[in-house]
Amino acid sequence: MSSAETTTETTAETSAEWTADEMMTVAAARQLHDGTACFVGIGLPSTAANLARATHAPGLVLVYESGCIGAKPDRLPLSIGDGVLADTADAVVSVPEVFNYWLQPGRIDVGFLGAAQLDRFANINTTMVGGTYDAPAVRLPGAGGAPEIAASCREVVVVVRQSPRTFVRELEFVTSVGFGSGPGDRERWGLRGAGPRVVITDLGVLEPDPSTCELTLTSLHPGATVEQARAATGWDLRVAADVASTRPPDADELRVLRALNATLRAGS
Amino acid sequence: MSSAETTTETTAETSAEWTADEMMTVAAARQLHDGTACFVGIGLPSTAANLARATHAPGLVLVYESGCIGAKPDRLPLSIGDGVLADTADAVVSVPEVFNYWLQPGRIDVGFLGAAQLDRFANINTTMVGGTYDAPAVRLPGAGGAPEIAASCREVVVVVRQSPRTFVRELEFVTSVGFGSGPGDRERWGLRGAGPRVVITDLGVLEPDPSTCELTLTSLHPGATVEQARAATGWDLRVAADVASTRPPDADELRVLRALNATLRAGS
Amino acid sequence: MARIMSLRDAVAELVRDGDTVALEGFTHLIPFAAGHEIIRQGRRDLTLVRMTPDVVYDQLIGAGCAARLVFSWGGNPGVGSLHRFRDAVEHGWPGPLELEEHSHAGMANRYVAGASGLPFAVLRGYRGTDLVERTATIAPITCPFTGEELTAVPALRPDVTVVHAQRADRQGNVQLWGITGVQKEAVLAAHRSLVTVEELVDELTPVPGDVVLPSWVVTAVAHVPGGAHPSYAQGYSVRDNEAYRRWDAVSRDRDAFTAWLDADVLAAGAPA
Amino acid sequence: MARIMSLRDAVAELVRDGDTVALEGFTHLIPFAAGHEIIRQGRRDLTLVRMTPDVVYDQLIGAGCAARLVFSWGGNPGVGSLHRFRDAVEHGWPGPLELEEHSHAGMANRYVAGASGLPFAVLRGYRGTDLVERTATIAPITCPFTGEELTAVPALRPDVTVVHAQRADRQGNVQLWGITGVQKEAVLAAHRSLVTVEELVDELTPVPGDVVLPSWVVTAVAHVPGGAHPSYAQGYSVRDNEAYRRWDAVSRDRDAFTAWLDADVLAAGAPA
Repeated sequence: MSSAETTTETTAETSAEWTADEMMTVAAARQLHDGTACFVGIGLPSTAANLARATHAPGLVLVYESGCIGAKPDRLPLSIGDGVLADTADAVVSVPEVFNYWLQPGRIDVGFLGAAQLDRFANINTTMVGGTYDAPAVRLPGAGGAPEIAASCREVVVVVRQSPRTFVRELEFVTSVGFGSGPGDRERWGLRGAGPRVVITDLGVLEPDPSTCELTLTSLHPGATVEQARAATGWDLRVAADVASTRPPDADELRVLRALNATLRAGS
Repeated sequence: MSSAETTTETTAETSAEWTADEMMTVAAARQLHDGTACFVGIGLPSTAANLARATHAPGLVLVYESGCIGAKPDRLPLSIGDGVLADTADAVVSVPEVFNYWLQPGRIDVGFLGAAQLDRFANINTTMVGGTYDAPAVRLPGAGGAPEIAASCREVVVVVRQSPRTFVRELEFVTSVGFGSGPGDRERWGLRGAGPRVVITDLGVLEPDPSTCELTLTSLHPGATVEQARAATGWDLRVAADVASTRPPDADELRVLRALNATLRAGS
Repeated sequence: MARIMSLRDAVAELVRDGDTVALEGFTHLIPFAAGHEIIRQGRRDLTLVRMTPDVVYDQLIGAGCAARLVFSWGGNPGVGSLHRFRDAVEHGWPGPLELEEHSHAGMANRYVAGASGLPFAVLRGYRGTDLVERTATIAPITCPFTGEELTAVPALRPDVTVVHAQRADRQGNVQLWGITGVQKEAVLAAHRSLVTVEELVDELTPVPGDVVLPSWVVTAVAHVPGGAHPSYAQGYSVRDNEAYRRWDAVSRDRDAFTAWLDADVLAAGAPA
Repeated sequence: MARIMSLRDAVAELVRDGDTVALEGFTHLIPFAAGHEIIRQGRRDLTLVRMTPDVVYDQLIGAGCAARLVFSWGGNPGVGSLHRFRDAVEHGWPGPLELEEHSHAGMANRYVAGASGLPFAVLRGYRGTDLVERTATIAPITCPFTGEELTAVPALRPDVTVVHAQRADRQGNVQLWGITGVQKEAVLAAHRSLVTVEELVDELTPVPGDVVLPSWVVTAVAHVPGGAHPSYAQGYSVRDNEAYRRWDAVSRDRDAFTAWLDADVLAAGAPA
């Protein structure tokens, strides 16, 4: 299970025509290009990947850490090990194999990660918050597949709600590496993927600055403001000179997304 | 393919009722106990293992390095990768898996090895004879699975024709380890199996001395003499105080063995 | 060769106080019934090993069976937190729980090393994370050919591994299919193993994607139909997602948990 | 995604002079037709990699394609010697052949490391043998947890791996079954890959024990029925043991070999 799940308990804010979760999911889905391979965690990443496959990227290859390679579910899987993934996969391999033969060599184009905390260099904490490691205020699920997804996928997409609680100045625990403390750290540690290419929040889209690796707000979702984004960030947020406006979910994206989510509810 | 194959080109001597090859095969088969697991190379080891399974050891588990675990062929396989092995196996696994998960941890009770040359400590050469490594007089097939079979099986049975050409004072190349240069070497190298328990030749049976590890003639096949064995050995052969006489092949063993060999000829 | 035993007898013989115990199954084929029997038999001081200590380990931890947990992701998949796990880590209830924390890739490779008879495994992993400092069983290792620095993790060798499978034959050969996770490695890495199965059959018919564990590498097989519930056994049952959701409420509260434990596990008794 | 190509075009594009080339298949599914096409296209200075360089590499070596051989067992299975291999090593005909010699366990693990994106693999192997001194790609390595000394071997990363499989679909997804050897690892370890298949089908039906290589990890698929002969493709053909025996006589003599090469390979031309 990817640590993306750690964010699923919060309820999404809603707008008139779509919810913030829907906007995030649609924006995430748009990051996935046809014919690429995507390492998928359950929750929002799985929804986004299946939305992409059902809309603009029919040839998207979904790889689940349960060992299902090329899964083509006709409904949203309810867990990373849902039978529908095994039934529709090109191949079902062991868990050691999916990590060693498929993730580790850098065969996977895009990895999706969530975060309980994220810092300005897109490093991620999904381990613990508050107190000490041995006696934390909140014990989170831990690493799962995330450290190696963050290290080995050719690039990473992070999906996380933006708030001073999640966008923090300093992580309490570095579970998965974004850019460490800046340029050169990934190379120094031998992490072969390029790292986070984009962070998608409920307010907008952030991208690492090409020279400093620091996350920079590059797009705002409809209705969100730079001030909101700054207020939801625990550090002095960099904002691009020309902040774009995220294209709202179109009718087709919303229809397919809602149909997918309906299969999830039907399965419960 | 096990290096046992390197000995199959020589023609066997014959006696009135059975051939030397038949005596060797029967003696080798008797080393295999019911309910144990045996790592089998093609040629004489495979014949012996299938003879054992068809006579006194119906529960013998045959493991072939092609990945066939628990093969139950109803005829002699013609190669290590014969389809009959996959068709009748409990499981067919990859070649890396058979070496890593099955052989290396010491799960296999008995490994069979042949030899082009063998020394007094049952070290084995199947690499080259004469000249130099870079320009050998005779280039042999090489290691195959033998070094790790010799290292990891709980015990090893070596089957080799006895002659001054094969039983040599010093190996030209150590391909697989018996007892190195004597007690303690296996432990020093971290080889976890007990090493060769018995060497079966066309003349008799040799066993390592419990204190020196040096091969000692402990049994003579019917018709063979100590003098013959000494003459066929390139070092001063140790002979047990009470050399036993190998029980000749019985009618049942010969009948089953010949039926098995007939399947081999029928398959050509 | 594996012995066919009752679940009660098998747990009594194979799982001992203080043991390192791995119950594996990646969402699919989780051996819940065996976990409950371990609780019923009152095992203590266990080191529990599992990549994804989900509801089954939440139950064992809450019941006080565990002293240590070796793991890589502790959540209720698709639902949220494991509240008994959190209560143990955050508040030491019902007792302290020592953690040995890895990533999935690390845990999978630790089982591979165990199954392979090697003392350690090598992977590209952990570097740059705080796990490196926090977890003693993570160490750097240098490639002798390229000089590149990678990460080593030690083999896992559980005293006993427990898995659930679709079926076994009467000789104790085991067959599982669908998502088979790390179960083969976990069984081969262990000193002893127990497999609960949906069905005992005369002969195992090959199935695409199946994993067969020959009888001679399995210690005991117990016939426990439904033994994976609320997880599932592909071809026999579907995942009871509602039970996973219900667990959230049961496990949030110590009293509700204790009542569940009394009624659903202790009073229920072992399967026939 | 894999492209469906003719064998001639695929070899022309994927196999280049000086390449490190692995043709794998453990007795079963040996890509003989692709080997013959490599000979016909006159490739030179190849480093040939293969656990069991049997008749197919005897042919490539005799035809003068190879400068180096990386291997673990060079014989004609069940028959005897590989005479072209021996002639090259013993007498340098048709040219010298440099050897890099391993054991099966070492070669298998070298492919595993290649497939895993690791620079090396660790095994219990080689210790006490003369291979340790003879082969530069064998090195000691110490367990950082136990201090135990084991053996490391570097990853194999062929420029191109060629295998034969039972079938592929029209998208280039490949399926093989029976004894599948080290083929998955050899394909995943390679920079490029070519799979010859018995059959191109609309849809791959699952088969027990099958290995599926998704189209996106394969470079090219060529439809070459009988492309494994005299090896075999389980479900499609049986091994031509007589051809292996006949090879012994053909290959013993340079002239007989050259005549065979002219008639059976060069004059024959590529499969349609």
